[in-house]
Amino acid sequence: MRQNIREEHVGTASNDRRLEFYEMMVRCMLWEQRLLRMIEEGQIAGYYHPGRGQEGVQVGAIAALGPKDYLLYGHRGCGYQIARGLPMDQMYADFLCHLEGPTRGLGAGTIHMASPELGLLGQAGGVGGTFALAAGAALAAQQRGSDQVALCMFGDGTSNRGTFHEAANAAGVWKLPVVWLCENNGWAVSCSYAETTAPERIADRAIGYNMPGVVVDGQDPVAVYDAVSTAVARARAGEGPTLIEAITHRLRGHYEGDPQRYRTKETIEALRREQDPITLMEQRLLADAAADAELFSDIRKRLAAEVDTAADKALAGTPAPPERIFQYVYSEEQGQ
Amino acid sequence: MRQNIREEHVGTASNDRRLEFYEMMVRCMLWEQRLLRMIEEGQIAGYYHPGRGQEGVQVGAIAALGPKDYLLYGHRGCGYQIARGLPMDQMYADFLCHLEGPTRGLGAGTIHMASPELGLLGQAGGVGGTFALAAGAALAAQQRGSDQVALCMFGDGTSNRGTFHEAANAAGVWKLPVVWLCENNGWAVSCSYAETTAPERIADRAIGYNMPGVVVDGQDPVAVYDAVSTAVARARAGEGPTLIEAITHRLRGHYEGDPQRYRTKETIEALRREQDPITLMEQRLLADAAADAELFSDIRKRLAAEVDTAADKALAGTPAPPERIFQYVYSEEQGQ
Amino acid sequence: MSSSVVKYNNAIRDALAEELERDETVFMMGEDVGAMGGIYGLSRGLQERFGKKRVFDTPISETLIVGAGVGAALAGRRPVVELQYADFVSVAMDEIWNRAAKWRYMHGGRFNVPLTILAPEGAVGGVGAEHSQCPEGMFWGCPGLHVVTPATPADAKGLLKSAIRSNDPVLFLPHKGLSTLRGEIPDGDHLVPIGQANVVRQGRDLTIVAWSAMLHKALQAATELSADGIEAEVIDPRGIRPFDFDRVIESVRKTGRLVVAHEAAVRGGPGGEIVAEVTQRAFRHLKAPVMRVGAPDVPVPQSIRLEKLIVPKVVDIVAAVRTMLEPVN
Amino acid sequence: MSSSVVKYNNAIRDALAEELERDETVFMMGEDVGAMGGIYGLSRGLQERFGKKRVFDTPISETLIVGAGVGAALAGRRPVVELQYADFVSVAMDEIWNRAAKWRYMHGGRFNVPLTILAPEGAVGGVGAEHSQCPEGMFWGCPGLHVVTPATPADAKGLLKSAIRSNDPVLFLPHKGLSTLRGEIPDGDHLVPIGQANVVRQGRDLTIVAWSAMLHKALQAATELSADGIEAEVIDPRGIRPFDFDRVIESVRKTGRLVVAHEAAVRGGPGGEIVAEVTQRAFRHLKAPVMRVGAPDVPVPQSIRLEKLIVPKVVDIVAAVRTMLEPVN
Ligand SMILES: Cc1ncc(C[n+]2csc(CCOP(=O)(O)OP(=O)(O)O)c2C)c(N)n1
Ligand SMILES: Cc1ncc(C[n+]2csc(CCOP(=O)(O)OP(=O)(O)O)c2C)c(N)n1
Ligand SMILES: [Mg+2]
Ligand SMILES: [Mg+2]
Repeated sequence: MRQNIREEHVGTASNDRRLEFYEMMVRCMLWEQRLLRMIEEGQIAGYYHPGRGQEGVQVGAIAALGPKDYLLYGHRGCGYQIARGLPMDQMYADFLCHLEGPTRGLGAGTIHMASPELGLLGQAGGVGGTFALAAGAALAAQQRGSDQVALCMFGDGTSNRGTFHEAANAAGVWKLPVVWLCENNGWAVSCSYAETTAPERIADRAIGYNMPGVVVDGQDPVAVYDAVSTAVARARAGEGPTLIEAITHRLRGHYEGDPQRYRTKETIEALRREQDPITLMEQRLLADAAADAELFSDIRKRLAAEVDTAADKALAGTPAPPERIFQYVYSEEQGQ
Repeated sequence: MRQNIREEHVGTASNDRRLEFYEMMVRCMLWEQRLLRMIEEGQIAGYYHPGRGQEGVQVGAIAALGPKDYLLYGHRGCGYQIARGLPMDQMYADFLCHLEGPTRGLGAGTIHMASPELGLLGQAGGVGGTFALAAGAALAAQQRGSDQVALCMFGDGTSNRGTFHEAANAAGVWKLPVVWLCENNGWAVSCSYAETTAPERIADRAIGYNMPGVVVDGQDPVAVYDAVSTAVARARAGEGPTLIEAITHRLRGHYEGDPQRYRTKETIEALRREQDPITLMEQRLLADAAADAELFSDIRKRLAAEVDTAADKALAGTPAPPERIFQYVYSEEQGQ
Repeated sequence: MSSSVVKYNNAIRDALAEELERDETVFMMGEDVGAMGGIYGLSRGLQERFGKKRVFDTPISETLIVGAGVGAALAGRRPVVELQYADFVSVAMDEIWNRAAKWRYMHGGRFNVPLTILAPEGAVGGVGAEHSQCPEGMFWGCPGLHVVTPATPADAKGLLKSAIRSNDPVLFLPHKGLSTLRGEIPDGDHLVPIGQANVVRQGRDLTIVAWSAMLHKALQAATELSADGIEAEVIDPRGIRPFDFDRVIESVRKTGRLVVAHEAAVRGGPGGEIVAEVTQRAFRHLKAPVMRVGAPDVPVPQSIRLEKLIVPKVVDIVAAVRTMLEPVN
Repeated sequence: MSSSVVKYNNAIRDALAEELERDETVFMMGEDVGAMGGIYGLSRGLQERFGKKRVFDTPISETLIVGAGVGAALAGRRPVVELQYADFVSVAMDEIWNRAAKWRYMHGGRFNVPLTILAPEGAVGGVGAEHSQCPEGMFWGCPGLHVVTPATPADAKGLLKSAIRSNDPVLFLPHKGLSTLRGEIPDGDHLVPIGQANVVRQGRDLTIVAWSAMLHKALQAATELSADGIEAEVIDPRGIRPFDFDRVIESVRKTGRLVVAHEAAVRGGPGGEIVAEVTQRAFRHLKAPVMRVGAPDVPVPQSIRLEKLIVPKVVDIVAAVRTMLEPVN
């Protein structure tokens, strides 16, 4: 056993909570499904990095945050923002480059959806660009004496950026209220974990920053929720950061359209069969007789309608006018 | 006990070897002493970072290298280059900005003494700039199938640069023949280890890169020699990198002239009394009756003369002419 | 001499393959350059052909990629390293600016640094402010480095081969928008020297300096202007360091007018240096101030519609020329 | 209005102290800025006065220093972060260029980024190629950022206070060579707006634009020239983003001649953009091409003797002016 690393096992939660997580995961999945249709229909340009398969981490983790906490999300789909409560129509609007989106028409692909109200601080196009920002937000919270926490989510490949080291070390020294949550899906584009990442587990890096390292099953939102809740509580109590590694799986390509030549069809199919967090949750709920197929189908229908409404609303929005190009560069629109 | 970390204890070595180390440490110390006089006399500009107190690490480590190995040295004094065999007069020449120095008159302060023959690859003015270079040199060795090893030396403060993380991770994944040797003197300029560096020990970071971590007494060149030799042997055998942390002490200021307000005079005096690697070696040799005061004094006299000769030779050298400004920018002196 | 028609990206791949074949000290590394062949396919098939020791993936560690390239170069190899997007030069800026470019100078010329940094640039397809930039201008003031921006398949191949053989570090910036452009390439060992401008079109009325994707727009503008009897000389400097000022100034002395067109923003873009030097050296020959065509002073907007509005177009060059030729009132 | 004579570095310290006092969201961090007060003493005594929560040391982690500054700014603070040498902008280039400067734009203006990056620049005392640079030119093309280079104690204080109060990120580059320069500073809340040029000396024969340490050499050159009846107008732009082109062009329209002098290298230095824009907008008024005075196209040599040779001097400015005024043959 590696010292300093704790393995979280399948968490326990009330049926209501599990159904909540289920519903939120389905919402994320359906939202993405509709988005992929827009991409297929040519309504959206740029790259999209589908989140299918990682809803468990995203939903479980974000449920552990309080309303004033900060979130620096990853690039793997849009479960983060949905789980945090960003209106789904506004999110579509961003992809459509409509003024109603958080970027006010600048567009997504690389997602830059921010909301001061929701503590969504945005995203960097260079992966790993948010580590230091998360440390900084946590520092601000600490200085204010608030009990806010910053949750920073990132991929396994991204953990090899030097920015992680610098931010994690500072967080360790200053006991910053930050939770580092790695979504380890075993791949960075076409590169496998083993070929690019030295330690047996990302959580092995925690001791190097004097923080606890935790490994958790990312396909179970309850387990993730528990692990993140513990870390958030530590952070709020002034005990400093935690590094959590959630083992998860990406069920689609790195970007939508990725031919995935680096892994076999069989592997992908097996993952989809065995590692879909939504299916897994359905199985658990069924096994515990906490739900039945009809309930699942009702939920899906209801959420599909929700998603369609959001899409329709967004599609009817206003494309950004050319002036948008020149707006928001400076706080006082000083030109040169 | 931290897993994966081994503590090296005082090493054993023949009396001859110990006297060799002693002699080399004295050489480094006397060389620096003479340099400090040149600084005092205004013959040299720029900052110098005295190495006094860290001769044990530098001498012990570099003795463990073979003639074809690579060395990326630190900024703490000039023990590295002396121990590696760079002629002492050439080193003075560099500080004097004379053409006979390795930089051909460009000057030291930040030291850029390189020698392809000695495997001295030079130094970056931005500390931590050499981590990736060491990995690259080791990669070259590995590609060639040679058994060369790259030794990269750096301070504790420098280990907090992101460049360390990126290079160490790649070295771990690729099993590069590189030895990371941290000279932990407990300070980064005015900042103490505890205030800026999160882990209990730098060696705690090793597991995060899937390499062994070793802590060693840096005031004993024999212990350092043993630890580095083991790591070099591993690297040559294709077993990959090692992270060694040598606990050492800086007996002078960060730079020559540093008023050291950040630590008390008493602390400094106690360190000088108790932690001088040269005194410690003398004590050990005396205790084992392997030498006597007369021998020490003879060695010192001989080396002082050697150093003076080197200084005189350098002082009589040729100041770089203005043309030097334009030379060596490109391999084919293409101007623009 | 026989020649073949090759696509721009394939020309890059061919150059890599030929140099990997030719010199066993050449190797290539970068994120996803191995089995995947690079996110823009520049190294497709090369790992299969040359093995994992010669062409391989790295972690997402840009400072390592460039820095280890420098280290390997110092230790006798001839590395080609890829940054997935030219924008990421900022991530490895210290390694490019202070390691690769200055190492030789600072260390008394004891080493060469035969490193090629390959990094696709340009605003294409709505990939946003951090994946669309043309950063060559940042390296105007970077002594020790060469900066190369090929506009055609032949130049992409010939310049890359020269870059790999150069004993100095080269920042090689192909344009993402040119990847499928076809062009003739002489068969055999096709080399194009670094720093030599190419007078792509002769003309008497004005000179247009443009490179990379912009060259093609300049040529189209020249064709349009020609219909009105305005004959533009179009010069491709093929990069900015070293810059072939002599060739450009020779042309400007003849035409008396210069337009510099690039994809980067005008403000602080690579054109400023060209204007300053040319104006200095050919002032008496200039009938009008040098005009610059480039993007506005904003980050690249991600919206593909807005992106298209900021990337300079043929009409912008034509308009600049017409303004320039207007009689002064 | 009463005033006091203050040293440049003390003016910076006073600005920091006043803003720390005035606004509790202001804090300062960087390597050795705490107990030591910074390696150039800019924060000396501030930790003692304001406590470790307001003024504190960081690890040697430049991407963290700038990046956490951005994060704290997004989360409602007003950070001042110090890089020990301006050269280290290359270490944190991605954080400056892509985080600090672009965050607001990319995220739809939902946030301000009230961050000040303090980083002393300039070649002084033989500290070599990586501790001597004047990097402002790298940020000409960096929309979203302000870049400020104070030449006097009054400007150092007034501009830094404005920088800290600005809701946009500011790169504040004091010059190491000016640290003990004394100058009058108006008492009280002395603010100097960012981006407003200062006509330091009036003149009719030519205009000299110079900033930071170079301003003082320009003024000395102007005095020397004045002895020969040549009256130079000397303008300090006080920084390069935003750049007060209107003021400079107004002057050039009057004098017909411009010399741009800076410490950075001419090739690829910050002057190119100024020449290009001024030449464009004042071409018909220019009696001669704009001359640039700056360092040669090499890294800064560490030898203090050689360093002195590359740093532009008063005589270089005087010589440029005389060349410019020579009758054309
Ligand atoms: C600094 C930087 N380097 C490279 C990229 C290109 N890139 C985008 S996502 C990605 C892979 C990230 O892998 P991981 O962190 O494991 O996240 P995952 O995609 O698996 O969710 C890469 C290489 C980038 N955006 N930024
Ligand atoms: C990138 C970078 N940041 C900061 C500095 C300034 N600096 C030079 S040495 C030093 C302290 C290094 O501390 P450590 O690594 O512990 O080595 P020591 O000086 O104790 O030997 C600092 C901050 C630098 N040269 N480069
Ligand atoms: Mg991954
Ligand atoms: Mg130290």
